[in-house]
Amino acid sequence: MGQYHQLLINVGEVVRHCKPGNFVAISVGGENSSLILRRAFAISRVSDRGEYGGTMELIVAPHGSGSRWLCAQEVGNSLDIIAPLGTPFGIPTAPVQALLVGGGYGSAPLFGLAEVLKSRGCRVDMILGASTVAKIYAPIEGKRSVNSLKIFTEDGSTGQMGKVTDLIPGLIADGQVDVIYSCGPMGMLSAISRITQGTDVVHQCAVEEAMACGVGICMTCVLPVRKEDGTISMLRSCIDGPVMDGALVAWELVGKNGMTP
Amino acid sequence: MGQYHQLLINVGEVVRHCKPGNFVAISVGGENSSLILRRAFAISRVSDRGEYGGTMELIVAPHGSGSRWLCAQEVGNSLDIIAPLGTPFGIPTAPVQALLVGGGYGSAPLFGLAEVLKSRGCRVDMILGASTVAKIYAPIEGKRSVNSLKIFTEDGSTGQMGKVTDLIPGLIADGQVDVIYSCGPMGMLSAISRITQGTDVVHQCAVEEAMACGVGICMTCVLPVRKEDGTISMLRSCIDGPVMDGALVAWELVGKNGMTP
Amino acid sequence: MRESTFDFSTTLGSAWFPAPVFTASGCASSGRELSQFFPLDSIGAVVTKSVMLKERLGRPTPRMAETPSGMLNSIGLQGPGIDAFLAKDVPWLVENNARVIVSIAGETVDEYGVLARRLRSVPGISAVEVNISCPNVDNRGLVFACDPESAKAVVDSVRRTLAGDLPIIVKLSPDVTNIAAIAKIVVDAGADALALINTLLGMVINTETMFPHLGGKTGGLSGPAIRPVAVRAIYQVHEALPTVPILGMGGVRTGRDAFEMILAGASGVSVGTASFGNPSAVIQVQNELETLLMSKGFNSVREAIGFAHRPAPGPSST
Amino acid sequence: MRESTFDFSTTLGSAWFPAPVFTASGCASSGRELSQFFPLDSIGAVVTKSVMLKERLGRPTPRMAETPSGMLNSIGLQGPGIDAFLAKDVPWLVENNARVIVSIAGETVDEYGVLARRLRSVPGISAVEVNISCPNVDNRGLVFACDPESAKAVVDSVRRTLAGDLPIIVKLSPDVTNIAAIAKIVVDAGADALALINTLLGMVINTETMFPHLGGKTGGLSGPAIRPVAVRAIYQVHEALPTVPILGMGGVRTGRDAFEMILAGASGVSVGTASFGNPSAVIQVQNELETLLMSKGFNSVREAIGFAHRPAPGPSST
Ligand SMILES: Cc1cc2nc3c(=O)[nH]c(=O)nc-3n(C[C@H](O)[C@H](O)[C@H](O)COP(=O)(O)OP(=O)(O)OC[C@H]3O[C@@H](n4cnc5c(N)ncnc54)[C@H](O)[C@@H]3O)c2cc1C
Ligand SMILES: Cc1cc2nc3c(=O)[nH]c(=O)nc-3n(C[C@H](O)[C@H](O)[C@H](O)COP(=O)(O)OP(=O)(O)OC[C@H]3O[C@@H](n4cnc5c(N)ncnc54)[C@H](O)[C@@H]3O)c2cc1C
Ligand SMILES: Cc1cc2nc3c(=O)[nH]c(=O)nc-3n(C[C@H](O)[C@H](O)[C@H](O)COP(=O)(O)O)c2cc1C
Ligand SMILES: Cc1cc2nc3c(=O)[nH]c(=O)nc-3n(C[C@H](O)[C@H](O)[C@H](O)COP(=O)(O)O)c2cc1C
Ligand code: FES
Ligand code: FES
Repeated sequence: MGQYHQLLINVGEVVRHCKPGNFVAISVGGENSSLILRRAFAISRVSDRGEYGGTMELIVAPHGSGSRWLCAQEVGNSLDIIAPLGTPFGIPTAPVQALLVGGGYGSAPLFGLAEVLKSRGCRVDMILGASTVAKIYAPIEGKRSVNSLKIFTEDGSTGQMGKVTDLIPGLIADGQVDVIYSCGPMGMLSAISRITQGTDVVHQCAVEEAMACGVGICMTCVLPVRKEDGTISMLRSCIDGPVMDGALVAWELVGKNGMTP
Repeated sequence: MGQYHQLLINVGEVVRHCKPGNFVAISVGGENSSLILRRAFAISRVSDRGEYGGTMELIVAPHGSGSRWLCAQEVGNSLDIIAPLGTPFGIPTAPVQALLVGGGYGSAPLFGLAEVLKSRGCRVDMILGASTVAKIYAPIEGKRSVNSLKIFTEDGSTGQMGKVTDLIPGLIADGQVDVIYSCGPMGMLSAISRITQGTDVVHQCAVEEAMACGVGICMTCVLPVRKEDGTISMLRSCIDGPVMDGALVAWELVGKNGMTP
Repeated sequence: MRESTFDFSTTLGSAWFPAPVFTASGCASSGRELSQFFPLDSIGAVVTKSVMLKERLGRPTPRMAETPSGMLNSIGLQGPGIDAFLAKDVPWLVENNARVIVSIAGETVDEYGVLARRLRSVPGISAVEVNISCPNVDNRGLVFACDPESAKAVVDSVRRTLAGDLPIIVKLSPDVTNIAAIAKIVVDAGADALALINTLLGMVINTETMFPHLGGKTGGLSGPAIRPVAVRAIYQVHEALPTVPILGMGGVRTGRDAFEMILAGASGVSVGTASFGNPSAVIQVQNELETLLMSKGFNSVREAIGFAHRPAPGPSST
Repeated sequence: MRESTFDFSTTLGSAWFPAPVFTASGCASSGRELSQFFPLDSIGAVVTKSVMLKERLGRPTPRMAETPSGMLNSIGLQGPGIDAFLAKDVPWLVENNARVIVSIAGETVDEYGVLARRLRSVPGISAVEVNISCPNVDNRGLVFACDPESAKAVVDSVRRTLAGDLPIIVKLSPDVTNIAAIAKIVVDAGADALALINTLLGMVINTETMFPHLGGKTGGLSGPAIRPVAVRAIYQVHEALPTVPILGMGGVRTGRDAFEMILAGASGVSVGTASFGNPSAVIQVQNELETLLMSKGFNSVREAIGFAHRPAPGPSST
């Protein structure tokens, strides 16, 4: 798994409601924890064929206190978890040519998505990237659900040296892409949006803003999104996202002062 | 164990420095704990014959967040512990008639003390008390180290109905007591001090004030103690105690406003 | 569980509530989202996010930073503006039988008056919470709650407009030298009740970027970390103004915490940040509080309000 | 670990310290107890518990209450009085090669002057910390740090007495509406440096007894819970008075926390409450801070002081 931990969680019936792009929110640190906020994790895959009913897979990068605590949990421990949350990826009603682009652990939800798209008759190409090989998440069995898989690392430690975005303009120009599904760092998502701008390609991106509540009540997780009349709304990425239309996100305004509606 | 949990902790060489009346300070709640202060526990017994070298026994009442966390730890978990701390019971150089009085988990350190006193040729009588049977701590093997053991409960659920202090005046009058060693609630300790007042009986009591640091740097754990000239000092029960001379503690001033030196 | 003899209701000025636990402004959005977790009519009231005259996008992200047992937020009063709010949010809450306390925030004294006027004739509102203490608005120099004169002016303006139609709850900031003095000033100006406390001004520096972490640089500190400050503020203000009802808040996470605030002098308790970690926190706190009050032998919330101020028992021994 | 090119020293006014991490007043007693855990001469300095003119027994117990990620204390300045302190504690520290900052607290303006006079000719003292912000002394009405006039009077009095012999560090309370304004006043009155922050006034009510838990009713809140308030205060004061050295404190537990305060504008950092949970905290924080500063490429503490105030980078894209 490189730098990532794979968590299998028994959630029972809940798996039936989980769609690719949904996420979960987990309490961390135990009963007397000083970490008062939940941590959000994309649902990587679900299965309802587990020994005890439905199970859910998360891919966790041990980063700070919360994720490290989670990765240190032992088999059999119980977790306080709210699932599923958020707006999932939109699934086309007719077969399309889908390009799935993932950065770092952002590829986690893409394999479940790939399975669904394949079952709808879509062609599914995948490009994954990270700074280095240890940060690539690409499970062997995942490759079965895609038509092609290309890997990029910035240091060239595996796959091609470069960025996931290097190939995309060419693929679009060749008419090989109808929809891009992306998940990864904000810089990657905005770069893809720039590439798709002016093309017919739809860009569904799963964003990652810091979330205090995950259920829509705190307004910390907002992104500037353009309305039809060109004015800006701040939409909550926890309920109006995490999957958003990349063409509507006002990437140049993220984290900028002095916005007006 | 009634309401108490018995904790066996592997501490290695440290046991050699542990004397009856010493205590330990343990971090609770784990790495991201919101409980920032250590919890103090009297050392009940030590043994250097354990499988892995020295072990220490604590008797813990699951009361609030910290003690409950401690009681929920599983075998093999490691603890962050400072030991030994505090001034232990004074051991007489010549054989004396010792009366050991314990309230609730306060009896924990008395059994180790009894063994030491016996080995010095002392006669050791013990009186234990609590509100009810579940709050009596009196391990079977402990009885071997005392000449007599009497138990009192306020509700009469085991032993005699009444308080530990009921018998003491009679024993003193009969000349059966040279030194009283006590450990338990402050009310019990001050009652014993009132009984010994005006007699020749020495009263060594192990007090329990809320402690923030346990090592003498915070001044939260103080008790008013009379100096030779009759004026009051506020002594730290963590380093000048927990064992103090009951005759010198100004019990009537504990928790009172407007004290002057 | 609730016995017929136990009175769980409370009042803030002329407003009556069947139970004393509320949401906190800005921690329940407009109520709808929490209704997935418990029925809104089962709690005391929904206090809505402070609404301003115009639509507002608020501060840039990051808008939050977790801190030990707390968090900072710098939302900057993002919201739809009073018109959209009254058209959409209030009717929905009323339909769902929620008691509604509308929190208002203005950039000028006049704006508070204008906002109050809009509320006068709206059906289904129980009270107005006047947020004069938000430390996130752009002109930090003008935090109304930190300046006695402006605090008074705002309350005057709202009071004149509402003229007794709705009880006025004025929400104070703990970031002042003497909160009891400010409390007295706003009560003299016509506040019917006080809400204590808003967030404390704080900052986290991101040690990676070595810049302030929040888009707004400073943010408001909330959560269990600030509870001792909130309890102190409630206790001090209740001591100074024992007849003025207080809506207490700041770090409440359990029934015990709510009980602590009532003992200190609160007539009701708002649950804010705790809902982020546990979306059922409000109803859980309310249930635990009810059990606790009954187990302590109180026959009503009223009996427990300010109970910690009773004279201490005399010395037991001489 | 320390490379010859890295300068870990710092200054507060004219006082020089080989390292920038200190104990916090009242959290190290007089130093002796901590010396079992690390050599006192290895840290920046020992700041002693605020000493008063006369011996003082302090507040009744309970004197502490744990709170989420923090604690309340109401010690009430228990101490031996200046004479016993100078006879016993200072010589011991000097013998053990510790740098010493003596913290003083008075009940009146004159008392501060008298205390300062006693310190003038004592060998081995690096600086005086003037604690004008203790919220525990009996006359709460007269917390010097909360009243600009009295704060100024105290500093005037100490300044006149010391006349430049020892740097004066004035310790401020966060319980004020505008800490930068108070800072400016005490600096104008002659403070060479500022210590930020003292504890926040708080209260816990014991829900068993239903009375305030502490013997002194209110207490001072310290520990990680208050760190965001401390960082904000340091940032604000450094912004207003960039040339005035600041000794930062409030919830520091790791090297990262100390680094955060230095980025905000502190020249040195005191570790208080963290020592209660971990008696080696001061030296651990110091070691972690050194590693962190070097790993970030700083060549000295000096370079990092106030680094978070540098202009933000321009927009990367157009
Ligand atoms: C919708 C969504 C999906 C996510 N999916 C995954 C996933 O599949 N795998 C995974 O490893 N992580 C994922 N994350 C990030 C994860 O929620 C945590 O932020 C991350 O694990 C760091 O938390 P920590 O406690 O270890 O670090 P800390 O640094 O201690 O976190 C402190 C606080 O900052 C927030 N924070 C820190 N970094 C980020 C970040 N990059 N994005 C958002 N918030 C942040 C945390 O939530 C927390 O509140 C996702 C986040 C979101 C919002
Ligand atoms: C010298 C000494 C010896 C002790 N020995 C034992 C022992 O052998 N067995 C045992 O079960 N307990 C013992 N205690 C009490 C123990 O330290 C804890 O206070 C108790 O376990 C409650 O902690 P908590 O976290 O569960 O409760 P909480 O109520 O969550 O504790 C909150 C805070 O209050 C303090 N506190 C609460 N109750 C007490 C009390 N009665 N005395 C002192 N401080 C208190 C705690 O230390 C903590 O800081 C001893 C205390 C001292 C000072
Ligand atoms: C994310 C967030 C947004 C808030 N927005 C508002 C607001 O709009 N108006 C207001 O009066 N208080 C606002 N507050 C303050 C809360 O209502 C409450 O006073 C404070 O958070 C303390 O309570 P708590 O610790 O239970 O959250 C907000 C708090 C948070 C955490
Ligand atoms: C038990 C205790 C005693 C204190 N005594 C003093 C004191 O005598 N003088 C003083 O200026 N500050 C005193 N303080 C405040 C600390 O020096 C420090 O400013 C504050 O606790 C914040 O830092 P911390 O969170 O690291 O403890 C005391 C703090 C505690 C916890
Ligand atoms: S995380 Fe709270 S609104 Fe999105
Ligand atoms: S517990 Fe800190 S001095 Fe005794």
